Amino acid sequence: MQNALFHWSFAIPEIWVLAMACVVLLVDVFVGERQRDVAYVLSIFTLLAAMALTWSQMGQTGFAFFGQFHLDPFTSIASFFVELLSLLVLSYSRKYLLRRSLYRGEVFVLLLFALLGALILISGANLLILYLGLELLALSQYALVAFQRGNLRATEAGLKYFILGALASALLLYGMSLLYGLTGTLDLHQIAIALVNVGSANYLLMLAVVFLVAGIAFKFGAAPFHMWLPDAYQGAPTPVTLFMSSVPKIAIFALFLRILVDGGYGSIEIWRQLFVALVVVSLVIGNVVAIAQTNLKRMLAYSTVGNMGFLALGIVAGTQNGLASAFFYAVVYAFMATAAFGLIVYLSREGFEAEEISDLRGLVRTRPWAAFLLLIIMFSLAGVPPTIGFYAKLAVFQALIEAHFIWLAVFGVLMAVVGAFYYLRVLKVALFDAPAEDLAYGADDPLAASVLTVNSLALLILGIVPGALVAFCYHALQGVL
Amino acid sequence: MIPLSHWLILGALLFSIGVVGIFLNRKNVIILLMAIEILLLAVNINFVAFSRYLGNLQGQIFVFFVLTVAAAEAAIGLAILVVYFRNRRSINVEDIDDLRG
Amino acid sequence: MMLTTTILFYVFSAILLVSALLVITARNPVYSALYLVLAFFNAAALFLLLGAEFLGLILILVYVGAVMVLFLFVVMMLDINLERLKEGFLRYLPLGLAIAIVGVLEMVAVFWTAPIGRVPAPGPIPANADNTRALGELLYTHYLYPFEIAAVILLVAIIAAIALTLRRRPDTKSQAVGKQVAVAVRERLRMVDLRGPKP
Amino acid sequence: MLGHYLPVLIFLLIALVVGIVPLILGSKLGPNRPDSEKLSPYECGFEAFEDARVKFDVRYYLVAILFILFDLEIAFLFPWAVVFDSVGMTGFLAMMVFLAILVVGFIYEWKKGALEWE
Amino acid sequence: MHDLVNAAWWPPVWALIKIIIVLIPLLLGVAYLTLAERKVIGYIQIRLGPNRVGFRGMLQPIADALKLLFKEVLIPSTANRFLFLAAPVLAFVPAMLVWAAVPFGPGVAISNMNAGLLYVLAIAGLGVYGIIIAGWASNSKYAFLGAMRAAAQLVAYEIAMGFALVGVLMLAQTLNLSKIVEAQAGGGFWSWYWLPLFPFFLVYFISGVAETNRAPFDVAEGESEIVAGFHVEYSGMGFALFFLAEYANMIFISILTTVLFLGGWYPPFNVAPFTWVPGLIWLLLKTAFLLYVFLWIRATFPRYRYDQIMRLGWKVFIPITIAWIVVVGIALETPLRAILR
Repeated sequence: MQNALFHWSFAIPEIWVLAMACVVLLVDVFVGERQRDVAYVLSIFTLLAAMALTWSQMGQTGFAFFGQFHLDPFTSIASFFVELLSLLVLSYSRKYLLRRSLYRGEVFVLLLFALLGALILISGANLLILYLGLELLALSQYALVAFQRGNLRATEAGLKYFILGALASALLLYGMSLLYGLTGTLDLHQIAIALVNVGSANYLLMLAVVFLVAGIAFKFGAAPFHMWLPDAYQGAPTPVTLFMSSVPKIAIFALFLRILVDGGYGSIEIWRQLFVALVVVSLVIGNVVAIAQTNLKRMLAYSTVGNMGFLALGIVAGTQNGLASAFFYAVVYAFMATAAFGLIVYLSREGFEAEEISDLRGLVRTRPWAAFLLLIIMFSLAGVPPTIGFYAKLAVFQALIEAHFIWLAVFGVLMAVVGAFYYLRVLKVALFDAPAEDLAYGADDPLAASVLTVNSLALLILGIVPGALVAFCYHALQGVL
Repeated sequence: MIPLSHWLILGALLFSIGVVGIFLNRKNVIILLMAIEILLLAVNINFVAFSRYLGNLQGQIFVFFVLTVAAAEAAIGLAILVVYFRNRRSINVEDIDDLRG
Repeated sequence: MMLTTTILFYVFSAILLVSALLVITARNPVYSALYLVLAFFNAAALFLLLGAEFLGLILILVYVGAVMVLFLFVVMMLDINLERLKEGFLRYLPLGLAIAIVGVLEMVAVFWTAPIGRVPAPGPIPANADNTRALGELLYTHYLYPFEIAAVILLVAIIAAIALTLRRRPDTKSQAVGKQVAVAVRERLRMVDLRGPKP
Repeated sequence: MLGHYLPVLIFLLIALVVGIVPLILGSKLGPNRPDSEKLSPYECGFEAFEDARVKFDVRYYLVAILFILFDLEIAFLFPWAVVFDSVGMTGFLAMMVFLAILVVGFIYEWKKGALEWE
Repeated sequence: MHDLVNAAWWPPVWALIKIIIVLIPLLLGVAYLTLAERKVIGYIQIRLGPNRVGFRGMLQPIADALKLLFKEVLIPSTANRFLFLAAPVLAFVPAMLVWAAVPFGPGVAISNMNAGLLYVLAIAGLGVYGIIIAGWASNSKYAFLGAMRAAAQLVAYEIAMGFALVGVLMLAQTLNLSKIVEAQAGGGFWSWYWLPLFPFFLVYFISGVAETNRAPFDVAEGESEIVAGFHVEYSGMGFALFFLAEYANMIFISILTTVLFLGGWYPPFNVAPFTWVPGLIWLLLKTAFLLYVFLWIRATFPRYRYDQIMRLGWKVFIPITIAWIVVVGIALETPLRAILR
């Protein structure tokens, strides 16, 4: 009994985030209104320290808590990225939250708990843990989306997100129940062992995998399970959208990896076909419907749908390289989305959200530097060469071709070209349209400005020298099969 | 004695009722929340039945956590519903279309 | 006993399915909530048939005793205009029902034919089986990690519920016992020297 | 184990009968002379001037929500208390951590004034 | 005899017999509790109480019951008929069902179930449905307000009750009510749980008073403000059922307190004259004493204000019980456990 507990030190980053979230909550309640900065600074410190703790665990591997907690390279690397992304989210949004009286301790605490959920999900080695991590992540997000409780749009978005999110959890759970029935265990590694004897021609396994994939696709926001995504993205306060578009993408990838690769790799022939269908629908819907959007947040939501399609291409490949490229894609996408929504946060001010595409008219005249960063971000999202976005797509396509899915790769390239159109349209508005006189962007937010600069330039610089990041991400998936 | 398949069919029927309730319900948001409870009930029946027929307790442990999480989820869901309703003064599903796409 | 169990299974299952169906079709949401209560009761009875005594009782304690009370509170206090019901419902009915029926038939077929469906029925539950104890011995040792995560989820729910719904109205009065008890003589009583002008 | 719940089922049926029969008897035996005054809802002698389903304080929801969450705590505490001896120090510490996390929530409630009634 | 016990029809019949043996005295007890209440409060207030019907008023409850039976059953015109009639039944049924687990001697109960205490807590929590449905179905402002208040109050004290029970479980290590009593056997009244669990004992009993909506926690029916609470609109048998449920719950809370904290059927002293008296008598005596306390409290204390009730439940009882759970837990992990067990 003691032995299995003794590895609790593997979970130090999680324990740290939990303890500090409680501290932030209490400090905020006791220090009160006047000194919100205390809670904010504490949260930033929590994230920095969590990154350090995670980094210090790099290279360790093993199980803790009776095999329910799995520390492997993927755990450390993915945890590091979600912590970094949460840090970015917090740094971007201070002014935004202040200006809308959302600068409250609960927001930071819920953010930390959502992060904790993601961390639990990433390291989960048991169906039960994955479910609980997922729900912790999701419940915190529901609350965050609806946090502007006087705002009809935000509460409506929260409600929609909640209902479809709960439906997705139920689908996932149903799949889990069948998987449990089939294998008699909740432990993913024992499931993997049990599935060897089952074989992928088992109808019950097929049914289980269908439900699991549907649940995962829902949470990813892959079409046709994306209905919640545009509404939730548009309705939520932009910093929350920022969070939703980054951290959960990596966390849900981890969910996929744990259930269907760690546990259910024996059923790859089943889920691969399902993901092919998801890829096709997502790429079409994401890239085509995005063209029709006038709202930038909504457009980026559809862009998420499309990007999840690209990510799923790596999953379809299903090989070591394919999964690694999918993870790489998830990480790169998360940083691109952070930069894109970060820009919206940065440009907004009280009473002006800077979320319509037309709000960016002539940005190059009024804010040349922001326009330059926008250029990088949009190029990266579109997958234009010197940026990291290009390499992410390239990696996925390479893995796909290696796995002999030529036609799918061709289709993907085609949709990438279609997708490039609407990103470039945003650039056209920002660079060539005449600025509107009545537009005044938010100002004096040096923190967000510098973070945005670093974030966006990183997209460019990492694109020029992608080696380290690629190696890092590929290392995460080492030995996963 | 009842074969396991009967339990699974019961779960499947209940689950479908829940799904139908979510997709066909255009009346009232609160019934959507109830349909979600039905879905989770179906899942729980599956788990408990498997737990009994496989003779291990893991399924029951899972159900206990599902019950816990689902109750917390219902609490948050109803809280969001209440604030939404305060903003809207009506909880008709067809009214939820401010965000369209 | 065997026969009784079998009969009870079909009776409870039938009531469960019918009440679930009524939940999603009832016109008045108060009735929906009450049908859901009925459904939970039958599910609890089914759990008992499966030997999950603890879960059956928890289902009644938490779901019937607490969650559905909240549902009823919300349904009863939010004024729902009943006239607008039903419209739009029929529009989606044929397509949705068709998909649902196909899906259900497929699932039923799978379960009907799956080898696992014919798993030998376990023996009767021993009369002195202590389900609660068995679960407890697992829960607080082997499953202590999920157990702590559950605490975090409850904490998140508390924070979310309060942050979302609680509105402090400045004009309400409430008693501050601490202040009342801690009151000092000096705050309430002022000794005034009322010495009049000297005669 | 099922043998223990059979009496409960029978008791349920009997209690329903014992509850319903007097109601029926009462309506058969008692007089039945309705008039509109008698059947109008009580309102201190006034005409009822608005529908009874008025909006209520959001506090009631909050209490019900908190009730659910505390009920779940009880659901976790019960089996713990029953197996207190056999789970040893591990189980004890596990529950102390659990309670500590929830006490944080309780302090939060308290300081936020969620437990105040006017 | 052996064949008889094994016959398929025997368990249900035996259950039926046990149910009747419990149910009839219970209903009679409820009837005479109302008389006792009026008598006791009468004497406390230096009055005689009912003394006209039968010897010293002994037939008064029968007369009351007959009167209620012949009263008109009014259904308000705006009410929801079905739910209006169902509500009293919904209040009555759980008040009866909880008795299934109550032990009257070692292993002697309608159902000597393993999870008895959990069962009791779960079923007792259902009483709230009768109240809210009555309040809603009446479609009357006072009824609804009263119902909401009563429900919120019930809910707050149910938590405190649940926490208080945890202490008993920690010492007894079983949910079986009969075994809980047996765990208190031994050295007379100081081996009963009221002593080590004194805070729980108080919290449990006071919460019991609040749970049954009795004075001084009866704001939900506070005659002076919201007339009679959730059952304003009820008359005749509908009212009688609510009444029955309330009094049956009072007796139930008393007997459960006896079982959990006052050693059930064990005599207070383990010496000769006390051990001659049968256990059932001790159980009933202790229960009767607690019932007397119920009445005594009603006659003594002024009504609490609603905010005070909620504060007592949430801000006093819950912290106390949580703290005491930790205290008992720590004590059990140290050598002190020898004293507690």
